[in-house]
Amino acid sequence: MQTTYRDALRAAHREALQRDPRVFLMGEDVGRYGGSYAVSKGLLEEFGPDRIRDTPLSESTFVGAGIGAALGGLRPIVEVMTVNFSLLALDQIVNNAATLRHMSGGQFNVPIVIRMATGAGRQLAAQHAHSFEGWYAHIPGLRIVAPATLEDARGMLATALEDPDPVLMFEHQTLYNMEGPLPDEAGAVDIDRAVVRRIGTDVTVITYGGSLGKALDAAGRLAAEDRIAAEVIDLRSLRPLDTPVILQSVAKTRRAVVVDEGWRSGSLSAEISARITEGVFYELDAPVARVCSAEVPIPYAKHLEDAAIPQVGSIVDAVRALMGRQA
Amino acid sequence: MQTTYRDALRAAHREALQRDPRVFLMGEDVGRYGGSYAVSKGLLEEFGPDRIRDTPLSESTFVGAGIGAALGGLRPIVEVMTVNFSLLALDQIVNNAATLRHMSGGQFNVPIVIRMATGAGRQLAAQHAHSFEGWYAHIPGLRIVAPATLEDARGMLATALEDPDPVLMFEHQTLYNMEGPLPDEAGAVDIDRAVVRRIGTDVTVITYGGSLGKALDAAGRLAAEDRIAAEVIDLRSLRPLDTPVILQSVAKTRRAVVVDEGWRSGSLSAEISARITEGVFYELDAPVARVCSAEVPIPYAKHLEDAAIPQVGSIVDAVRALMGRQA
Amino acid sequence: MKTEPAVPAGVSALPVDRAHLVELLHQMLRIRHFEEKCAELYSAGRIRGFLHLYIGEEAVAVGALQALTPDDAIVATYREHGHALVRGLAAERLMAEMFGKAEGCCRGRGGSMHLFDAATRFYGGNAIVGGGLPVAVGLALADRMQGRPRVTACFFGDGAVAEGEFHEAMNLASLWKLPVLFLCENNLYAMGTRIERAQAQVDLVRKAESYAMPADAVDGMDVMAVEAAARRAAEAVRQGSGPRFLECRTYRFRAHSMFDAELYRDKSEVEAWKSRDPIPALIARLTAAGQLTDRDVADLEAAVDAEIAAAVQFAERGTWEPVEALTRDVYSR
Amino acid sequence: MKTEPAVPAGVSALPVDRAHLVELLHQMLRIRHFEEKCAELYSAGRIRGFLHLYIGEEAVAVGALQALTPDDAIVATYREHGHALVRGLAAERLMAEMFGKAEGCCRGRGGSMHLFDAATRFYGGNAIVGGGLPVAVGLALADRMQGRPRVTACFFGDGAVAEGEFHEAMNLASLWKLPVLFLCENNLYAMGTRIERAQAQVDLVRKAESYAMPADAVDGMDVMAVEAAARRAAEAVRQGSGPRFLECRTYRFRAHSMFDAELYRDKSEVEAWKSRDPIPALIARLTAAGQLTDRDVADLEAAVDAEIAAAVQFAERGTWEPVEALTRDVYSR
Ligand SMILES: Cc1ncc(C[n+]2csc(CCOP(=O)(O)OP(=O)(O)O)c2C)c(N)n1
Ligand SMILES: Cc1ncc(C[n+]2csc(CCOP(=O)(O)OP(=O)(O)O)c2C)c(N)n1
Ligand SMILES: [Mg+2]
Ligand SMILES: [Mg+2]
Repeated sequence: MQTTYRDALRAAHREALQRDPRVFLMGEDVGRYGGSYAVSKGLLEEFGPDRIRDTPLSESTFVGAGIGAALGGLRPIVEVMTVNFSLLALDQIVNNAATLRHMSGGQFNVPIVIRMATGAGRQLAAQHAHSFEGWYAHIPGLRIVAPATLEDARGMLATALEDPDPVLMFEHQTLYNMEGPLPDEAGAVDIDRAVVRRIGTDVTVITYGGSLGKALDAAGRLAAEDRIAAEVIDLRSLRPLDTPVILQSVAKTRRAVVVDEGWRSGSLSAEISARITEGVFYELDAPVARVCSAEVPIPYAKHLEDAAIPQVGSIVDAVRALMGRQA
Repeated sequence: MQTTYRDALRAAHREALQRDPRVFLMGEDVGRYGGSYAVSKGLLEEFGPDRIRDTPLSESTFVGAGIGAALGGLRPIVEVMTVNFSLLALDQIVNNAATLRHMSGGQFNVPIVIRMATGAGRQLAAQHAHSFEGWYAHIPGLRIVAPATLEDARGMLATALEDPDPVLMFEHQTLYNMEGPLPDEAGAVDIDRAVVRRIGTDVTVITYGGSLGKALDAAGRLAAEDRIAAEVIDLRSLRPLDTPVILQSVAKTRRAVVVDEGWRSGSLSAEISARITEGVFYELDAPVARVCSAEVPIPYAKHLEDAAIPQVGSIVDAVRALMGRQA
Repeated sequence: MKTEPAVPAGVSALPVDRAHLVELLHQMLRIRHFEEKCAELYSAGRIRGFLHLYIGEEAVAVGALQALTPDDAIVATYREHGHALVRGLAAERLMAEMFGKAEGCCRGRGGSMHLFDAATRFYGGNAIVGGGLPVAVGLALADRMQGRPRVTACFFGDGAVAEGEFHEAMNLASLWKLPVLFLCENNLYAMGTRIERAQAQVDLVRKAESYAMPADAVDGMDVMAVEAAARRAAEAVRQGSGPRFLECRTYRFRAHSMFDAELYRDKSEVEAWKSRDPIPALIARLTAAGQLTDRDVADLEAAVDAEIAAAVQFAERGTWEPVEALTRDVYSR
Repeated sequence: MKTEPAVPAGVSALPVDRAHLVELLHQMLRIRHFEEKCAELYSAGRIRGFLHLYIGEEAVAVGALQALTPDDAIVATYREHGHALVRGLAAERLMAEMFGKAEGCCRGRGGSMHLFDAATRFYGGNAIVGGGLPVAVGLALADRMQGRPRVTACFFGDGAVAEGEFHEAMNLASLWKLPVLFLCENNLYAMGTRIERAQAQVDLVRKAESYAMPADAVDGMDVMAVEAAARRAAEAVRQGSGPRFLECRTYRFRAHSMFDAELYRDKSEVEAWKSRDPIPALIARLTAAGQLTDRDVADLEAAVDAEIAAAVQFAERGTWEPVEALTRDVYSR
């Protein structure tokens, strides 16, 4: 079956809503508008306003209400339009969702799924284009996932909903229109393992979400133009990180490049670099390299936005530099 | 002159208020209550309610109002009681303070100073004891400082107020009562350089804020018990990081331990580890080690809180392990 | 005292039986004595961190909680010992929690500000001002969507009313007609900030109009009045007519927390409010009606003190959670 | 149309001179034609990102901005082309910004949603709903503390009223009696969410009572009425009596942004509102009064179109900021 990332997400929602009466979707414009990225289009008509709930513009409260509803026995899916707006709900996510289980000595857990769009690439500028999923990955008590493929768009939601703890799901803005084949029987997938998306021997490229496609394209170019065999890892889960898969690959290739749309300083790629160094220092032939966003609020103009975030070219360059090849 | 960190901060406020009529202080309970950590005690009486402004409980708005006041020509000092509550103001800090200059193409800058308490150690549990300064250090457009000494408590504010861009200043909760001598002529200090607080040759311990004292104590123990000469760097500025000072030291000692009260995954220490690896990989005798907080919301009970955050003992152990000594 | 609370006329004339009134007194005494002991234990270093006493405000929790059934839920603040005790969280588990012991209701993870109890649907113990309101709205949403005729009682202070979350949560609850009983404990201060310096509109009941939410105010120093008003409001909520807002006008007799020098208010104001202490007031009323003797009071106090002494002993004898268990209960699996 | 806005009687009878009324018409036409051109250029791929058109709402910005002096400040939303144009930001610099050119008012950094102009005290261009309100309060605080008799005009939508920042900012401005003019552009929808599905209390003027703030509503399709109401409110603010809230009842004729399929409203509703289009309304009024001829209108439109054509040409001819300059203006030094 040919489908899109958006449609795969929608299919996942439909299935979840059909299967479990405790599941409902809530957020700004998920209903009548059809979802700001059209993920939930048609769901209001199918499931009615009780289960597809348009909320007022009140990020902190509808996320907090999702937390309360989860405590009350439901399985809320809360859509926050973009991660940029989720800063308004951060108190609820960090001080309540992530801490309640621990603070209550294990009495209460919060089975909520919070979905949001993230990332740049559509010229939406500095209040709509940032990538804070790496930030969220710093918080104990949260589980962070980033579907980068149609299979994961289709399959991660079900597993996230089964999880007894809060799961944040980040959908890169540029992926919604991604098209491709998906097996008819595609269903739930795990949400904790990293996956090798391309096998290679010379260097490991580690990434996730919106940058996976760029990393794979770069690997293709490196193979064709430089005879460099890059292994590409899709992290899928940003918290917990699947460190063994990363270390195993880097122990083999002895070189690693981390690609991440967060700003370089304090990015998730820093954590991955640190773990690689801690884990396989003596196997490394070169320091871990990073391809991240420039340290600038994402600008509007296309050429500046392109220059600000990782691109196929900058990944290729980074790998070449790491392999001691000329740029 | 014998003084405390709290009194040094207060002296810095008094001086700033006396010297520049554009400076004012605003926040919850900074006035009549005297400041939740008593930093501003007496300032209301001296400077009046126009310049020492008690605000309602509205973090987002009084921080945002500080941003507006800065745009309007004032030099606000905004006190947010603790970094935990600053999550409620994060939208204003990240989406406005940090971006306005860039989004406006350089037309507007935001000369605001936002101060907050951070860190654990006083049994305040999971909603009052976290350390998000490393998180803030991820944001381009912000400058992040962490005074760890009396000199810096006395001197950083003046320099921060002179800065044309937003400066966030993090005061570790356990430092306010720190006592010691301060020269009478102590005044403004730079806010961008890291400083070597103890010279050593065997290993570099890199830290800041509330962990500096622990790192120095650990260095003392290592010298006495293990004849290990640890060099201790106080970062002082978390954004920008003073990378040259770090690299110079590690190039000399060939070993580094980063100590940071943030949770290990995605901590500032990850960034420092990554930079060291990137910068002096071939000089390193061992992978960079990290001593961070355990991945748990800070618990209330003393023994659990102590176990959750870096301690002299855990720093000593990490250095010993790095040096191949028995723990 | 400038802000003498308005007492809705007639409320205290409700016919209630002696046993019930004595029980109200008993509950207020439990809170009062429990917290006096806490203050002592804090000075002795047995309790640490932040400790916020409810002394003076007991009539609010005791009165309001009468309106709830065991199925109802409670969301409270960091000043919640009283609510937890009245709700049925055993004093010994509460005290052990404040000692940081493994036998505490939260295994020593939460402390004074974060009491939780699944058995009595006590959802904390929230120390972010305003942070509990959205959670209460969600609990009520779950009840509504699952067809359970329950009420969620959400306590918060006058200070919280200035927070954005108050506005958002009041609006959402009213918009969706959710069964939340919003109970504002207006003790006139948020730490050292008096309500006039925090609110452009100090009549908090009027704020409910912004959300088309029925609202009322009650003398929070009169436990019978609070009970009556809370029952009226809770019944309306339970019947599905949407949320209600009830402002309970009260006063905190002690400092905000154990660190507060109380620079911001006059002793005379405190003294004036103490003359309206809800405990002696109820005693006087029952005594005057011939329903209570000095002996009865002494018996109640003795029972309360015995309960508290046992709680302290339980806490003292409690064990420390092993350090190896530090990261348990961060994730469920 | 169910929600025919209430027009305060008598307002439109204000004596205003012809030249001024023609200028109001001119400004509305500038916005209308400018944005029609933007829509075209968006389809052609010259403008990218999000583009929010103000078409239908022109009377609000044009009327309200008459009340401001050059010293006053403006804080607006992502739907702010009209406000920027009327305020005096040159159409060519605005258009160049939307093209992402170095000659744009923000050197191509901001785009449609983030227009800024220091010269006219235009503080954005904020794309976080509600995010501008606290900033406006702070600008007013700076004026107040520096003794400048200025007004800060803060525009925001009906959707923003549900955000916590609205509540906090309204309270703080009123508490401190700051010179803010809060201008709510109530176009009945926040994206696809109609006000009845977002607000428990749809009469937004009543919300101002929560902050003891004087408030008024005006027909936002009548530019003269908006001007009159804004002048009254701005004068009160300027005189130091504290902030005011003015609800302008209007309607957006176009989709929320260029991505919106408008599933959430009926064409008939849109058509009904279009019959109250503020531009033909003003033309009809002036024509009926013998103050405007078809020729006058044609002349105005020609002037406007020439201005816009020049702006487009300027933008087309603009240059790209060099990529090396990517990180300039993150810090001042
Ligand atoms: C968001 C947030 N800001 C600030 C604080 C610090 N703080 C704790 S209690 C308090 C006062 C709250 O006052 P009120 O809501 O009236 O409750 P009361 O303490 O009077 O019961 C403040 C400012 C906090 N805990 N959370
Ligand atoms: C905090 C936040 N949440 C959500 C959005 C997405 N969004 C952009 S405009 C909009 C609707 C705003 O409606 P309103 O305030 O009425 O203004 P209008 O667009 O009608 O002019 C939404 C939901 C946003 N930009 N910011
Ligand atoms: Mg209070
Ligand atoms: Mg609107």
